[in-house]
Amino acid sequence: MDFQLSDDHRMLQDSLRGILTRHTGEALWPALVEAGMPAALLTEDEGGFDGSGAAIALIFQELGRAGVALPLIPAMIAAAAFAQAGQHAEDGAALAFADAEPGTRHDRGVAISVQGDRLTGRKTMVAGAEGAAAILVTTADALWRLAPDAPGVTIRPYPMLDGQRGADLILEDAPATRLGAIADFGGPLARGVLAHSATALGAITAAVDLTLDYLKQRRQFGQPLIAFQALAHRMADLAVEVEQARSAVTNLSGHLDADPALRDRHVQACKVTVGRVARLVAEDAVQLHGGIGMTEEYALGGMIRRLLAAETAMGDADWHLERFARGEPAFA
Amino acid sequence: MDFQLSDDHRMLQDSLRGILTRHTGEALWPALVEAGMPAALLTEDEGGFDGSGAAIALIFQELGRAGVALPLIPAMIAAAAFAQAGQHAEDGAALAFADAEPGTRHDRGVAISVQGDRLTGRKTMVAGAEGAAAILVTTADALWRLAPDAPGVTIRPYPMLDGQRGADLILEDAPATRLGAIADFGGPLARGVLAHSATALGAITAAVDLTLDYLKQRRQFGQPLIAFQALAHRMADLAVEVEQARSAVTNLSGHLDADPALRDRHVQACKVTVGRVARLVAEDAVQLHGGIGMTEEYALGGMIRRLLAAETAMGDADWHLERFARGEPAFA
Amino acid sequence: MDMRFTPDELAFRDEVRAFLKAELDPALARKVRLHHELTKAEMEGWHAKLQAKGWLAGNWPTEFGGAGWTPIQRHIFEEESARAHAPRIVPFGIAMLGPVLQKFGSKDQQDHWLPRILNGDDWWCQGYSEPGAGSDLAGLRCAALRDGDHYVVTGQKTWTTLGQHANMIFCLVRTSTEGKKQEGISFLLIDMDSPGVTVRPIVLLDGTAEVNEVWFDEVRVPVANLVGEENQGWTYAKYLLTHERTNIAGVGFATAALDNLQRVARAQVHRGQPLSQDPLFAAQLAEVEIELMAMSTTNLRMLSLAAQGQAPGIESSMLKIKGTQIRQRLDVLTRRAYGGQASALPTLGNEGPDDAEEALSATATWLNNRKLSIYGGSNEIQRSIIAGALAKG
Amino acid sequence: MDMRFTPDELAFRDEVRAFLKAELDPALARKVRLHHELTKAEMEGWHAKLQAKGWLAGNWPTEFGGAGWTPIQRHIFEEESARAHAPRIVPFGIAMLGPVLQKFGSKDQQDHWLPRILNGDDWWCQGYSEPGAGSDLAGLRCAALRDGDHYVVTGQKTWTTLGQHANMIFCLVRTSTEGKKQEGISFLLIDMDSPGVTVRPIVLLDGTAEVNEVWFDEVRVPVANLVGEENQGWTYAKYLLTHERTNIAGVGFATAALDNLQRVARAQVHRGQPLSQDPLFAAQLAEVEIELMAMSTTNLRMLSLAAQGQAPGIESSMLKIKGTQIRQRLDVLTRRAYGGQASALPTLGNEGPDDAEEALSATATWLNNRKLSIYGGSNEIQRSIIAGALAKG
Repeated sequence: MDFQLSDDHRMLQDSLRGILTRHTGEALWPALVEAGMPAALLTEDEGGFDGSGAAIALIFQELGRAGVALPLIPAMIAAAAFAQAGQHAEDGAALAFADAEPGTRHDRGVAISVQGDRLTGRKTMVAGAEGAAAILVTTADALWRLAPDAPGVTIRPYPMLDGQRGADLILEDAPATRLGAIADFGGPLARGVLAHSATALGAITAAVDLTLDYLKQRRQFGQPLIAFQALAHRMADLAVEVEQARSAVTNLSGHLDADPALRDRHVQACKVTVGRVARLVAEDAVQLHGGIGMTEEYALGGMIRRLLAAETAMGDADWHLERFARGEPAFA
Repeated sequence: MDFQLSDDHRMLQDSLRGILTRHTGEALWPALVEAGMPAALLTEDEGGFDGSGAAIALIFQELGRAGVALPLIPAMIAAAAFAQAGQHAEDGAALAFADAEPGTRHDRGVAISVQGDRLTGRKTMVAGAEGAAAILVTTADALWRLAPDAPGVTIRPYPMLDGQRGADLILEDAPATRLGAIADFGGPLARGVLAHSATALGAITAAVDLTLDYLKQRRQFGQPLIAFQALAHRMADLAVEVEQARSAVTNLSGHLDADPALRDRHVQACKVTVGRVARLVAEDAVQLHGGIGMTEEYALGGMIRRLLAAETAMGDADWHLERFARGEPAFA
Repeated sequence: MDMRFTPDELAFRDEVRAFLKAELDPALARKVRLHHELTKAEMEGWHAKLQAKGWLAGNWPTEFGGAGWTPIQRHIFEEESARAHAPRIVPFGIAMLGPVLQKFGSKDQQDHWLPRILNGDDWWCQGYSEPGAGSDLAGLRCAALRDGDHYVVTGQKTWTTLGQHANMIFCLVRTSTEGKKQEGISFLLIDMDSPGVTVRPIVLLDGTAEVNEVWFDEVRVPVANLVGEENQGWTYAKYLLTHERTNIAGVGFATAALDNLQRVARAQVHRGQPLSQDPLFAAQLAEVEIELMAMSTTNLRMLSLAAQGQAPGIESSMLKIKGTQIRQRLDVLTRRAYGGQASALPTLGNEGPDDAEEALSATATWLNNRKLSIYGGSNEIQRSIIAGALAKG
Repeated sequence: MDMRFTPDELAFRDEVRAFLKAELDPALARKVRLHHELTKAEMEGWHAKLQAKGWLAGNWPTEFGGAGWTPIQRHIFEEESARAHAPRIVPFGIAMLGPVLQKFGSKDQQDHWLPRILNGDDWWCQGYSEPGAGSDLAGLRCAALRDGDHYVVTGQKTWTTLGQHANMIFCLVRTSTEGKKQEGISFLLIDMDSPGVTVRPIVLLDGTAEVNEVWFDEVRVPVANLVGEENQGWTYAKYLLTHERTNIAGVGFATAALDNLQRVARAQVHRGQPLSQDPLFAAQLAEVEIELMAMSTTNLRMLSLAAQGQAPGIESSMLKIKGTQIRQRLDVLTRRAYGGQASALPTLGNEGPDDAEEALSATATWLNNRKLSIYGGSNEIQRSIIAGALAKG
């Protein structure tokens, strides 16, 4: 048993941290590409050079901690799914993933229906839909490849909670290519859950650290806030829960290649644990800060919004808990 | 809207408090009878003189607070059910109520079955079964009157958590008299739930008060424990929850005679709220006391055991929550 | 004991319902339901309708132009208004300053300011909190120095709700630095059009700008605007905090939020059925409904005590804690019911996803309602108040 | 990163399983599973079997007769033992005193006492807590006054687990009242057969008497029984508390309790189906199982750090809190699964309801396991330790 990063992964982490310190805004993406970042999320078969659970976990933890809003996760899922179906995307092509639907927490096939090889209905919160070369679309039980410029496709973009651009995807008898049953793509989808969870874990640690700093610096009634036992004990409880979230991410990253039934239990456990902790941290971080934590100009706000977004991405804690309790697969 | 006790009920309360201060052990029961206590639990039609929700709530709150272990609740339920069925019990006769069954949380008809007018199977936790003149028995959907000395009836007594004597009731083709469908006896059964909940509320307030006293008197690290903010805030949270439990009991006592659907929602809400608070108080009271709270010779122990017993009597919080959520009646 | 409303109370409830049905514009109610920001004109319009009916100041005695309602009547009005999604009465003049002036103001102050609150001539806001003070309200530093017939006020206030609409602000200011910090505080009425007053909105997480920072730079305030005695402001502030809180539990708001959540849960689909029939979600809904059933009665029990003239003690702190827990829990469940749709930024303007306005308002409400457990004395402060009373009692 | 056990570790696990299968009497395992009190002979018998295999002191270096296991091996042994319902190794000699003597004891002390722990000649208990001190361990008052070659000990200890079986007790005693209260404490080994020692059992809520009060009335203890230096006992006590906690999370016990709960839930009936299929109960079960999956890995991560020689810091406090939360939650759910049957008094002897032994043990376990969050530093103390480290870090 070994929980240490490999030398390669430690180098990747160092390089990523360096980039995130030095670059922001427009300059960030080219720097990440140059350091091989998107390619590190994919296996050699998929056109990358790593794609392991450990790599995905460490990359998205760093990005989540830094609050980077780039549609890397949908691109990774789509690239992996396309590759599995033998439909490799072009190198560097922007890809999107349309999964959530209006009118349901996270059931699939509620707002979208299939006739032959044509899709009709709506998908929502499609990150990176604008400018994507291809979109991976879920329906009730299948995965599809959709060209954004195909007839019957309308994209309505808007900003999302996590700072990315999202869109509603409106399909009217739009032609698409069926890649296979959802149940056969548990691998790429599990990596998506891992990436969302690691992103959340990064935001969790950032929010907890910021809160701790605040409690140490801010004084009330003549003492730093951390000297108030009720607040100190809440920080202690948060620290305990952060370790739970970290272990849940570790478990999933270590079981990406396990037997699908075991992998899926870790997918579900990860969403349940990280989702629960994300919400707890979002609530407590604001509460422990007081009013300042609710203001747009303070750094906490973005973290809170990212935590809320991560809580529901690819199904919220309760949605996965129910499937875990019923012994159902994570993706079907 | 008026939450005050009536003058009669205030007198009843004063008299009860006086008796509980002056009498203990063997002397308590005759004193309670002399003050009209069991009769106050029944309506005039049932052979008593009150039987209102307010009377039941106040009496059992006082008894619960004082930790009195007498099988008054089963006697009250049975007397009311017998009266409703036109089968009045003799004045002063000891009556028991056999409801819980082994092998289930609180479903009825799991361990007991009916053939014609004969019952076969087991009931458990039957308080006051020894020496009862008659026993009210539930099956899957009916209420029955059983003579303890009827053929096929075996009583196996043992002490219960709340200090009363209970028994397993083992029936082998035992003859009994069917009183009617459970669904038609929601009134007597709702009064039973109110009595159990008020008993629990009495134990809850006693345990919280004892804990508060302890925190005020006990010193550690040079200060009384109540000066430690984390403990003080937990006491505050308990105080908030005690008010919730009190209101749930108030709601049920004020809706005993309401439309059955509304009454049943308050039955369920009362069990859910009081059950939740009872468990919280049981856990926190021990924790805030530390080791002393776990010892048999300290007063808290009996309260904790009564709280545990009250939590499950006539169905626990989750059992009732599920029925509330499904919009099902409390008794059917 | 009798848990029923009296015939008079029932008649009053019917009258409130009829009034709301007749006078509340559905488009306005919709904005309230979706937690959209109201314009100043919309709020003033609603106040005017209430004042025309004589209901704007339900909590004021009739001698001051109020309705002189009992606590139960106020509760009925507040609950019915919330369930109908009527705009909330802006509290600063009616609920806060009014009672203070009635109790501690001079005859001149009462005669001048109270009618102007009712007829809408003044829009008041509250200058209590200061940056860096947080829950330590008495640590305030905004200074008022006497200079002849004026105080000269210099300092900063923050979290001033709706201050951008106000022409008047009631402030706690420091008039003395001697003795305990509570002892040098005065209660001052300041014209916001005075030279030296600056207002800057604070944008919150949900994109709204309902709170403000207010700066005072040597602002001259007539001594006639001092309420009560100099250095006694802390007493008036405490009076305000403990006596004007009948609606602190927010039962009406919680009930409206529960109604809304139940509607959403019936509409959302889960495993081909309404989400409301999912056993887990239904149980979570039931839990919060049951909590609300109990708190609603706790609230009525407290009101009933108040109606008998018993002063509220720690009850308002207990209601604040439980009330915010319930409302914030409802916010969590509502967001959860919407699933992915609640992940759009709630400040969208026109570019949002079709039909997603309600889902977005769920997220906006979650974000905005975090304030409930922070402002007006955070829940931690409320716990300390309760524990302090328990430790003494 | 690799979450798999190494081939060596897997082989060790198989060996442990084989040993447990061969050596653990099913009747004894049943008593352990039902949380019945074991006799002294039963505990000693299990120790003897382990010692015969060389496994009694897995945590001791081989030079002292221990097995010299890695932290991962110890974890495997503890988890497998718990899941098989083997008796727990009584910790006072093996896990607590042994490491202190190995680190701070004299050669004579090591040579004399360590073999006697392994071969069962001595049964040790712990004299730390005192009445009235609670979590303020350093406030202890039990006094040891030097008189020639002896200390004369007078005072009282409490919560002495299994002290009724012990012939030896290691105590923290006060040898000086100067300086900080931590500075005048010494670590003393006392023969319980000495004149002046009295032991009285404390009956707990579940009817067991596993803890005791111990009085010392001018008990004479040879100075040779002082461990390390006079007035340095606090250092040794802290060493003991922070270094001997590999099993503090209780993953094995929690896993065994979860196994048991799942079995019960499959057997109990709800709406004509197994309770395990009730959506609400299944969800609660799933929640605690998921918590345990995460904590189990937290535990392994910490062990992995320890295996690399990194000293445990606040990790043991975090594991204590989460571990007790999970175990106490399992106790709640197990009682709940039994419903009414769990309302009999768990100290029944022969007169209990037929077949109810398991339900009774659920209640007994609930009552007994309240201690988990109290002893060894209450969860509140653990939170203060964590928060203290966070505040400094």
